Amino acid sequence: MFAIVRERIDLERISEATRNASCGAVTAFAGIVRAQADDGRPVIGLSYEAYDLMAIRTFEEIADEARATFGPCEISIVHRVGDLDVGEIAVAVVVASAHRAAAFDACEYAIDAVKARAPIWKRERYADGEEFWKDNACGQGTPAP
Amino acid sequence: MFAIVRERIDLERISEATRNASCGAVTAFAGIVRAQADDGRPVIGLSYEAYDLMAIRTFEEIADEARATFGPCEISIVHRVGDLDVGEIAVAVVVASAHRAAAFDACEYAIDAVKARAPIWKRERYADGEEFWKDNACGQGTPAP
Amino acid sequence: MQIRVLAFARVRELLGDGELTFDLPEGATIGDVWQAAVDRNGALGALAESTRIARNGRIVNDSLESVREKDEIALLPPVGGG
Amino acid sequence: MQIRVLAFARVRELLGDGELTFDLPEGATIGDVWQAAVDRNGALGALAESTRIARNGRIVNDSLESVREKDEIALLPPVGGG
Repeated sequence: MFAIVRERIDLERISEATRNASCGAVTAFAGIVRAQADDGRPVIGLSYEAYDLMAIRTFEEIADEARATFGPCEISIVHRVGDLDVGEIAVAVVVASAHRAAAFDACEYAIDAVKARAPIWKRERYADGEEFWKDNACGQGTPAP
Repeated sequence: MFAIVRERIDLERISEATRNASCGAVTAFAGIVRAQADDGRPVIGLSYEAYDLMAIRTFEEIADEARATFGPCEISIVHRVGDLDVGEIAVAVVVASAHRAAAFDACEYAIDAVKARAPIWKRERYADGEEFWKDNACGQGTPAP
Repeated sequence: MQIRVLAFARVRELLGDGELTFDLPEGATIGDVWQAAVDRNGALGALAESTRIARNGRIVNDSLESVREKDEIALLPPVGGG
Repeated sequence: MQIRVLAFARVRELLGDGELTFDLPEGATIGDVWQAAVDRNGALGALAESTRIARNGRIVNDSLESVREKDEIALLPPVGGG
């Protein structure tokens, strides 16, 4: 399952949609909205937007890379967009595999790659009313002009 | 949350019970009943039993070790007992932490340790009606007599 | 020709809309699309180094690549998913 | 004295019950508990190397450690959680 969603993310539902009878191990990562920015500033929420079509294609590419590197597994990547409150899940990566070492490695690879290059943007909303775009990375490729 | 349960395990509920507003990263492992034994023999289900009091104490020790090694985090370990069908979750480990690298490491440490030494036993039930106790390890300590 | 341009995050804010149509001459390039965007708001110029451009959902690394009518061009500032 | 003994998995099957009471003399040791179990079913002898014994939920590594009335002794074959 590769999706950009506006609704609440449920890890159990994604896990059920990902695993099958040959999978003994499921690993999951969930990125949660924290109450503090990296510099300690109080955060009241995050707002995400995505380039849906390209984000989903990027999720599929990342899953292919993970399988090529760590072996066969089922992978789901779901990112939520819109306004999120503190404590809510912004992104979930679920990997189902026959054995657990590969499932952990593939899950960590996938979330690192999602953060580094999926076309998704995050605005931090602070308790004092200010808001800023918060970047992870410049994505893949070379500059525009 | 450290528990031995007889009911269905729900990853999302354990995740919600584990994380708090300072946790940006949740990692989870779920061990699932596979349709095949390691030797390929068709399995119809597993039956687990536990020494509850000692299993929960062992979960607490494992969580303490993970925190001592990988830094502060919230950890839940829940194992189900009784008769499980193929595809059901037998064990869940959920780690909530400020950042993700430690959450992955602590989760993998904890599930490895649970399998190696928690006083829990598993009986594989095969399609042909046979059943066998399936061991991971001799647990900690030295032989009995 | 009419080129559909999607803008996200701070690029969207600077252009005033997430979905625009640029009127460009036949043979226009990815670089021309960017220049047309900067012409709409010069403040975009400061984002040139950090912005990536995708054509039909794929990153373009060569600003001399030409665009065609019906292409969907996306202007992508630094990402922040997760 | 009466010692409460818990048995799990294949040890439970060999002893016929998961919860037993052994009548042992004062000063009996962990090793004596194991011997009393083997006396109930000699087939347990083959499991001596792989079985661990816990006293009140903690593994005992010294078979000469003594047990007391009200102790809960557990006989633990190789584990298989997860």
